[in-house]
Amino acid sequence: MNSFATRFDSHHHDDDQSDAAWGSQAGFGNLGDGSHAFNVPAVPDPTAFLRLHTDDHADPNCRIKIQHGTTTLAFRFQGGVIVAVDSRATAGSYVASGTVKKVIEINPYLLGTMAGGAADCQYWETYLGIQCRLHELRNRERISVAAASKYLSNLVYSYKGMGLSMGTMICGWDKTGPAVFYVDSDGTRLKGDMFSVGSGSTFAYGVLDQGYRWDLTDEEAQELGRRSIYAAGHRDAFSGNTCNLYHVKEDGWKFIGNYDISKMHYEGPGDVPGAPGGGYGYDVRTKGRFSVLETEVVA
Amino acid sequence: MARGRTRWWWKRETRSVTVTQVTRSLEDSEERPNMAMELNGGSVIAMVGKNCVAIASDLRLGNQALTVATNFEKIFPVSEQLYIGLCGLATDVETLRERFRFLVNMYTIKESRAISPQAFAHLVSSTLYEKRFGPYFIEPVIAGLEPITTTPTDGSAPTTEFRPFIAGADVIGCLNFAKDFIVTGTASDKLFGVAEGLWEPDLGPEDLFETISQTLLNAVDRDAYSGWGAVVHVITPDKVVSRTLKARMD
Amino acid sequence: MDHFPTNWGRPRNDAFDHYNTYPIPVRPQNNAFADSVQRTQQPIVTGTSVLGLKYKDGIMIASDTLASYGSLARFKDIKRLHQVGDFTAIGASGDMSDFQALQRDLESLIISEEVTEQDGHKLGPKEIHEYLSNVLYGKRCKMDPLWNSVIVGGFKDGERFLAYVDLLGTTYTSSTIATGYGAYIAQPLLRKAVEGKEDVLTEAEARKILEDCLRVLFYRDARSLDKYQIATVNASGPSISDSIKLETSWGFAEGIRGYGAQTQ
Amino acid sequence: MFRNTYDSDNTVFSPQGRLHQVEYALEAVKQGSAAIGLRSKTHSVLLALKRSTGDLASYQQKMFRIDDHVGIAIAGLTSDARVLSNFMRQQALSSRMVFNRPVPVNRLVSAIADSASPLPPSPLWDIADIRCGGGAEAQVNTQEYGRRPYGVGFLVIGQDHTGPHLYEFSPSGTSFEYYAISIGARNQSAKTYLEKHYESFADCSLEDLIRHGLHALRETLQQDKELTPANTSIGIIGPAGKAEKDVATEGSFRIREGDDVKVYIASMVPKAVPEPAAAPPPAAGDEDVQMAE
Amino acid sequence: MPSMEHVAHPQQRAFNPYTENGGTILAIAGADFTVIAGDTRQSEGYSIQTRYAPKVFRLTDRAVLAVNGFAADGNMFVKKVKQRLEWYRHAHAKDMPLRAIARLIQTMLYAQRFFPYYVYNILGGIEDDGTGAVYSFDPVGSYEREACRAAGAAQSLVQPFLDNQIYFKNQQAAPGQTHPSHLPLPDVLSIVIDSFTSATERHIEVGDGLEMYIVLAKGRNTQGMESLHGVQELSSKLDGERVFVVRRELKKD
Repeated sequence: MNSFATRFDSHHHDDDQSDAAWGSQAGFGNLGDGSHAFNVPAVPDPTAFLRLHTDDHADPNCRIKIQHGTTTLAFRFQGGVIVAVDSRATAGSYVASGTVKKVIEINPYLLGTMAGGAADCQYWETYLGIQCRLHELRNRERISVAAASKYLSNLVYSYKGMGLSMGTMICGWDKTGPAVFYVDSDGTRLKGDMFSVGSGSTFAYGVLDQGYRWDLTDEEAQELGRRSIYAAGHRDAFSGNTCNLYHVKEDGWKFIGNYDISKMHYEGPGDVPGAPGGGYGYDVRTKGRFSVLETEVVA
Repeated sequence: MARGRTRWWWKRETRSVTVTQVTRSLEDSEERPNMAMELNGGSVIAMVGKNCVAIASDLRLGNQALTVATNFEKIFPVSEQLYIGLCGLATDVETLRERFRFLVNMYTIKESRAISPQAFAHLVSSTLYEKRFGPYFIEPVIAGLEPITTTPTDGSAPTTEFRPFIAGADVIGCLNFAKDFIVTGTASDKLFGVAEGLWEPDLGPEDLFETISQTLLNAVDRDAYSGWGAVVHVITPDKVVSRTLKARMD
Repeated sequence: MDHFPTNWGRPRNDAFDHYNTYPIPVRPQNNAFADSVQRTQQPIVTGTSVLGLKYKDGIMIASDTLASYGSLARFKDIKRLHQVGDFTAIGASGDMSDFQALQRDLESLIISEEVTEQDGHKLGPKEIHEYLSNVLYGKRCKMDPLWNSVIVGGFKDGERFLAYVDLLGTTYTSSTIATGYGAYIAQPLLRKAVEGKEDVLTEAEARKILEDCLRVLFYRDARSLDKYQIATVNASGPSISDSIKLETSWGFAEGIRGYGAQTQ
Repeated sequence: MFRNTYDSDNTVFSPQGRLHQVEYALEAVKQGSAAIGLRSKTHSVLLALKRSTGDLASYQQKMFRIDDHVGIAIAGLTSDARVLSNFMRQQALSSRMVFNRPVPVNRLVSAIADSASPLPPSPLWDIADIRCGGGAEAQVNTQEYGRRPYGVGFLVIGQDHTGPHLYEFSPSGTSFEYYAISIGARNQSAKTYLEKHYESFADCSLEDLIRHGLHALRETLQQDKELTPANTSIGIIGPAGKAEKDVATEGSFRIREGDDVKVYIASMVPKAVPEPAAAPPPAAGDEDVQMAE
Repeated sequence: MPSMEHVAHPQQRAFNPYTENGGTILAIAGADFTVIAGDTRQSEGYSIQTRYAPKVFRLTDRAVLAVNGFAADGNMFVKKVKQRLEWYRHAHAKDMPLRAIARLIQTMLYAQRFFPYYVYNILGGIEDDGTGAVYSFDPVGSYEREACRAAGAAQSLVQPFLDNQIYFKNQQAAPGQTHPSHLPLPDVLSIVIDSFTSATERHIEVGDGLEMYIVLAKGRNTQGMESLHGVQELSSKLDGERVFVVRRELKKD
């Protein structure tokens, strides 16, 4: 019997009447001691099984539609880290939610972004939060962003080939200053200044690349993040609804705001620092000058 | 609806459907339009009111997830009080628009009168069925007012009433004459749900405009492939009011 | 990782290596046959429809007595109805070997429950159904199903009970139930004859309804037989009839193309 | 303390044919504060005296809910009681999972007493999936080396389609059904009272049954103590009584404590004659049982 | 675009452990109440198996869970959640708070990450602070607190209607006014009924019966329910949160 399968296969049912059933461990059951018990189907190829039933790309009629589609970005600059994400989740062409929180607040100094399988990201980044807290308690100092991301990377690597899907950026501020690490479910872990992940990432990169400088002011940087997510939301069918913006500084992260992407198109983000005023929309900005489509617009 | 299908649509080439493939299995013929119908996105809805009809569409032209244009109209006038919405593969929208323009012009010249909505619906149906085994990937929606002229027996002047007419068809021209509303496009299921909840009989032009607008906007907001603006045409006996709506741009 | 926008976020397919990094990560292989235990991958010797209904005094379950081997009418006097304890009868369509395994399991359950304990706590139809659905669902979770659709019926403490459970563990209760082809052919007839009349139908009427349904099934279901059994459960407990020959008449088929001998 | 050559190992009989460890375990039950059970045709009730280590401390827990239809009162080591009651809860939940039926009370009691599981094994499926393994059976602990008998006694009340029940379970692994029974410190005085009145219990109302129980419980008190809302627990199974609200129609097990028992204590008839001198009270400790030095 | 031609197909095995049993569920949270509803039809393919199979279950006096998808998975999942809540009750002598139940459901679903429960869950009820809450889950446990959510066969029909009627999406408030952030109970109930009659009209897997559970915050009176007939109370006590169920017929065709 393959040792890999035996490692994850558990004859204990997830919710056997074990100690975890007492419900006194914050719902995470036996996770505190680092042991996970996942039930794996007894088929020759569990990954193919999972794909058969959950991959709507391969088979639009697959039964279990896992939500996907996203634009997330994070970049480092002199004032810290900007993290900006959209809030749309789609299943097939259906917009399953427009209010997803794609930034996971791991602790006051660490943020993780969510792209790919929503459950994978939520679960493992919450679990990462547990481990980061344990690190603090054991070592009397906060975990570095590098160590936290390495922890997550090692963890998902041990599940490689099982069908997890997550592409995340672990962002924070530690002794070395602002830091951004890209971690995905292959086990890839990259340190860098700027990442964007998800189906709308190409559009976000386009805006980021033309506006990015290391010495951006805080306001300029926040505006760049917002503007990039707007671009992706506008052009990518699987991204949109709202933009959540975070800024990580030396004293931890701060939630800057939630911006309706359609409102940004017509009116801009409102009265916020860094915003030039006016809508971001191409047609809004060129109205009356070039557009041939000048019909009555009913608000 | 095809259940238990296990083959994958992207294994096949997209546009190699030809008349020669008459022996294709049912599975194949169902799978292929599926992709073509979602490639460019877009949705159309028509609704009946009291002495009026409305037809509305979104403005998106996409290439799968990528939004290419936000001013892609899908509804075209056929005659003064008759509109057709062509929803599906964008290249077929252009083709059929020209084809119907040609056919309606020919009809008008031959018959020396405007085509009635009824006749036009059947023209649409037969045009689509011509390509039974290699269909246009278009599900059309027709909306118009049908003039009914009655000549009273007392010798007074004939009066013309306008009866609302809407119809839809599938890709090979199976007509559906509904009494309430017709929906097509990538947001059709969402449109069905909202329209079923909001529509009621005998709406006046303004109420009909509000109802169809609310239906369309809320439905396309839950559809990844439709939206990015909307146009609404309300057809009444004496005028057609066309409005462009401010819609979500994501 | 596949970063192509429209592929983003879907379950990953590592069988194809986009970046030519060798070796491709090894996926786990659960060898289903490593433990030398054969699982039912498809049913082999099968029984067709089972019908069940509620009537005034209890419930009735009916099935024919055929076990087919593919299209071969292999065993023509197989009992597909089974008594469980003092209040319950079950009938099964699907794989007959799996059904017999179920029968053995229920037998040992009844022995340990009622013979060993002898404390007056007897299992009624509801408990048997709950137990069976746990067994069938448990086996489906092991990807090792018992390939049956089972109707469980009974009468205990003045209450009728009729329910269904299948190889996936799907369950429901209804006043008429039909499995297999019966779900398409007999169920409409049963619903028309029974729904709303559950408290009125006599035993004789109920029996007639089932016989009529079995007859229609015999006319149209090629895997059926004109021999059947009926299980009745009422206040006096379950009783399962011997095999009964179904009265059929093919006279109507004379001259109808598609029935009987072809003349042209 | 070392009383006997044969008392360190429960697998060895004494020459008198006694298992000393088991008997000591029974002593542990006697050290615990008293618990009393009574049964009528419609109700089963438990009454227990809660101890407190002092004015600064709260009162101990004497009763546990096992399921809607079963509850227990304990005397002896509370921690042992927790192990056994968790086992009973597991059995009750398993019965609901597998058969969707409340576990028969008699089988639940014999499950903790003997090694009989109320759930038979199935050859078809892995019982570990839904059912729980054993390991809590008291009788096994009296027979195997390296184990210690449970130092706790239970009164179990429950109801099923045959009506209300009352069982006693003791560390020796025995269980009996009773009309009325008492365990724990000075239970003999209570038993005397119960024996005197038990014939009338069958037709008692809930209020009368509880009053009898309180009278019996009073007999176990030390001379200067009396029953108060703070030190009295009442467990009830059966239809709602006159003073009760919010009881499910099935008459699920409920524990009445504090203000809820005032009305019952108030209904007690004062004692006519002073109580005869009782045995010296066990020293109060932080545990229900103070093990002898 | 990487070529897909070389990708190996997953093999369709003879045994498919999943099926789809249709139906639709929805939940709407108010300021101090929550309504959780589901239809009662259970179907497989084009066959209606039964006209009454509940999809909505009372967990505690302040939590109601609706499950949709594969009925056997759903029923087993509800059973397991109920057992975990019973253990919590044994250990803590109180009912589990709603937000804790939500997290519990996440971990229970995620434990089956590689052999998922094919179940869409919507949890509705009252939070510790007395507000109505709805949590919606995907089959492997990602979840979110929302004000309203539809799931199941007709989710794409119902959800945009709710966006419009509950969130007032694409609606402009009357001049000088704003949209209410929470609707009163009678409005919510009529929206729920309209949603299901609409879904029944246009979706073959929806119909037969409608079960609406209403959870009221502690101390809230039954105002707004007077006009309802056939209300059945399921609360275990009268002075805490209260649970009611109302049943209605839907079209059976």
